[in-house]
Amino acid sequence: MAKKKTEQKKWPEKWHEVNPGCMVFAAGSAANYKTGSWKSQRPLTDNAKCIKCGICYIFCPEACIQEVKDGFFEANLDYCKGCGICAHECWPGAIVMREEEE
Amino acid sequence: MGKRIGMEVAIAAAEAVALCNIDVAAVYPITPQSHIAEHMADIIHDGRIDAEFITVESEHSAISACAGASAAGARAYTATSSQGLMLMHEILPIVSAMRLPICMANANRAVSGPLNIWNDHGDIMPQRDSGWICLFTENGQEAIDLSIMSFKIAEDPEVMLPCVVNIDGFQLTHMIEPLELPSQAEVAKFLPPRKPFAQLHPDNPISMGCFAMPDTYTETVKAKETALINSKKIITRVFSEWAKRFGRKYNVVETYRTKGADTLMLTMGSMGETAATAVDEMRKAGKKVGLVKLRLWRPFPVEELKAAIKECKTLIVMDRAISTGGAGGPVATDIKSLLYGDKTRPRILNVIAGLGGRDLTVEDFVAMFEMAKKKKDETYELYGVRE
Amino acid sequence: MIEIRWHGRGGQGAVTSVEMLALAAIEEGKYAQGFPAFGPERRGAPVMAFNRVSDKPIKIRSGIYRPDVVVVLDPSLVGLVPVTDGLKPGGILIVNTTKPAEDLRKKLNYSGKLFTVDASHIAREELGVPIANTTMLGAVLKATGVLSLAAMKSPLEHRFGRVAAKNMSAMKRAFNEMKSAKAA
Amino acid sequence: MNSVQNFEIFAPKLIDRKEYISAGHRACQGCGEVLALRHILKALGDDVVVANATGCMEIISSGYPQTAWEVPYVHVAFENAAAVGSGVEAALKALRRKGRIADRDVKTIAVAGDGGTADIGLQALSGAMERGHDMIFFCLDNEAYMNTGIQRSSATPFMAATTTSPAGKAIPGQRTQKKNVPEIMVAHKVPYVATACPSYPIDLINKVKKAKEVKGPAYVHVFSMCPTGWRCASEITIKMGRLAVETGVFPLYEVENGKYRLTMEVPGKLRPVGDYLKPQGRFRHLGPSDIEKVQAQVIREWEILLNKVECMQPW
Repeated sequence: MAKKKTEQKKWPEKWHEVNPGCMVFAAGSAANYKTGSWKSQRPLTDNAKCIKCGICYIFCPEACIQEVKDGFFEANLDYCKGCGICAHECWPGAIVMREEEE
Repeated sequence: MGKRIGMEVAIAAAEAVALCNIDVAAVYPITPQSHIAEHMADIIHDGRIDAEFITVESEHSAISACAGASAAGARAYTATSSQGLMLMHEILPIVSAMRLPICMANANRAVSGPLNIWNDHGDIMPQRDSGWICLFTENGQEAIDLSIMSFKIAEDPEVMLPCVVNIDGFQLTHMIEPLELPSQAEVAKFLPPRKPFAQLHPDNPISMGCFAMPDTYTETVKAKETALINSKKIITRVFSEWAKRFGRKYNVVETYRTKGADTLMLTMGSMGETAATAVDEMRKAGKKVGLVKLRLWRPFPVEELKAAIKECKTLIVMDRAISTGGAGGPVATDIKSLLYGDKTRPRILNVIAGLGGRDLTVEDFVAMFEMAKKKKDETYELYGVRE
Repeated sequence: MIEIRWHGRGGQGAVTSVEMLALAAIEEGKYAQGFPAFGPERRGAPVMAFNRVSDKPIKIRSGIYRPDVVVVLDPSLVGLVPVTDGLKPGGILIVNTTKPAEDLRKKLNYSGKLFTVDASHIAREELGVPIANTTMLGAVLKATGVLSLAAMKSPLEHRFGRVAAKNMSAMKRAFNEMKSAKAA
Repeated sequence: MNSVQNFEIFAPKLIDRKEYISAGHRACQGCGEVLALRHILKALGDDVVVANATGCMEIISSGYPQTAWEVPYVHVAFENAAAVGSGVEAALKALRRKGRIADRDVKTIAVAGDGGTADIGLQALSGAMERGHDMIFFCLDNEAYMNTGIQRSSATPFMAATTTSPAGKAIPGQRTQKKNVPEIMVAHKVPYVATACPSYPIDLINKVKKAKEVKGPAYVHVFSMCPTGWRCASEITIKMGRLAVETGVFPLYEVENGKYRLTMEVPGKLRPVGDYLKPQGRFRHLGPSDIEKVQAQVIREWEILLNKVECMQPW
């Protein structure tokens, strides 16, 4: 799971609070930004069909699918943009995409 | 102090940089900077200093490689001129915004077209808003001293801005003259190795060169502007330290025989010495004339200039560049706008001269003085143009 | 202050001459400048180079238009380029030539101080090549007295290393063999 | 070529679980480029410095005050990633020698899109590779200027419609063939040149690791599927990469010291190129005769490559 890293104490910053050169010192702090709101559909996994191959983990452009207990995989919906790659690539057919409203 | 030796100024500039414990030099040759490039290569290839020499394929890559090197914590140096500086143009404001203390020598040369390899200040003027500290040298000794001081100024934790030292092409770069090079030990005491504010290394993975959205860009501009304006304080401090250690005193604005002068000429770069000789001759002839020389072009030393010209009635600004289609020479334009609200300001006249290597003799300065004095209005004059 | 203008051809080492003279003067504690005419000329083209030598700091950054001394490195330049242009009244003209002085005076319409020396011949004998730049330095020193012969030793050694001695002896020969032309 | 079968053996166990580009980046849904970048970084590990060109990967990852990068990262401009990388590499070398940074290998990598590689960045790339910096240059090739709104680049394929090579009545899309940058890199005698595609992550990771081992320059050209720019569905990103490889549109190979080797199964017959073209809106305007033209071109290029594989000897 992406770590939450905070650097900014407050936002927006005053001019003298902006880091020199717009450097960012907190590596991976983009995790503060939740891209989960971008999705119009979400992946649903049927663990009964899952063979734990991890292909969904490998092909996730968001790096938001991670291994959970018992070796199954799960998408972090805080970041999942709903692209559908995982469902499309899951060859045992364990993942399906569902509309967000449903 | 070191012994006075004869040396070509371009070579001396490279020797001065070699005293500065640089880590990376990325240089692309261009006339009239090429002797700096060649001599830098000699120094590094002979193993006289421990630095990487990147023989880049363009000036754009020269400044880009310096950006990478400086971001990784190195003391980085480059040198260029004219078209090379124009090619760097895109990267110059990025480097200053990233607060990378790169130092550069610019062998001032006219910009094409038509192609012209000779001296004027047309190359540095388009870079004046790029956020670099911009120093001008009047002779070879200043090229040495300011090259060394530029690193100290640029890297100061309160500054962290790049610095360009302007050395007039040919007029200075190709001149063999008596010079003093400080010793390595003296320079090492004055200028320890760079201690970067931040650097690219996996031990502390930071991101540099991030982009700013409209909610932050204005704040970054203010930060850079403030840092540049405040750098004057550090520049002055470094000048005093230099004077203490090496005995040569520099000021951001230099004056020559300004006492009792009702007319002052103002120059930048190598014009200064010839103009000073012209002042001597005119003083002998009873004219109340003096000379002001801008050593610091950015940040503009407005208070120091005001102090230097406060007693004169007429200021004749000699520009070695033109803002085409604008208000005249860039130096005069700046001075006029900075003094706009000053009720006691002198009459400001502007002579543009010495373009593309057109030589300026002592007699020319006298003639420019006479020409300016006759002017009724404050519009600029292009000196020596064939009508 | 003495101002010297050198005329040569690209590749003949006029710039080396001004460099050697400036370095020697500075080493002697004088003030000096040495610089080329900043042109795009390549090998073979007529070129100029300049020296200023003074006991006081030199505060002039322009070219030299009224020299005290003119040196002509290449005999073929006489009549080809206006070598006497701007030469000050009482100034000195030094020419590398095999021709008699009268011929030069006629060709140049020149009546001032004139020195001649067959520097190409000396250079060929001493150095094996007809490159007269260091040789002519000897003539300049003799004609002007601006520096001693000994002052040239260190810059020549620094520049020429093993062949410095040959250059020194060529220079000395020019110093001794140079002829002062009769006043016109 | 069913690479999927291999995953039972390889994946995910052999892939570094650490993420070096964090979630929260702002790439499009189904971005093949950021996926490529994710696996490149996994293959490289912690000890790298990244010099990135302006482009999609820069914009989606490094908007102040946040960064998606977990490794040291610098961006300066569009055309100079290779030059900035040169400077970083030189600085790391000098500072390590002078004892001012830790005494261990840190690899410099430069990352640019196809515009920042094949067009505006080609000069800086050529210079950096010719000078022999210890640096890997990654071209993440999505075949157009996607960051600025899908304008054609010299890496845009023949006939593809972009906003500056539109499928007009007189001129139906891109008029030129894709510039072959890997070949240009081979001509520079770069010791390791490879093509890769994130649809084949193990192959990609292996190539990146190989490139990392080179003491000197290396170049990896990564086919980076772009559902936005290619006008196809986001879920078929991986499939599009696979189709590009299986049709021979983007063959996977590597060149070690001049010796070519295909790193994909060599099919008896390539899949018809129409299979690759049809799902993409950028090729929607192609009629059967256009597809034939593309097919002929793909086969010609494929045969040239096979020829090289057969004939070229290592230096």
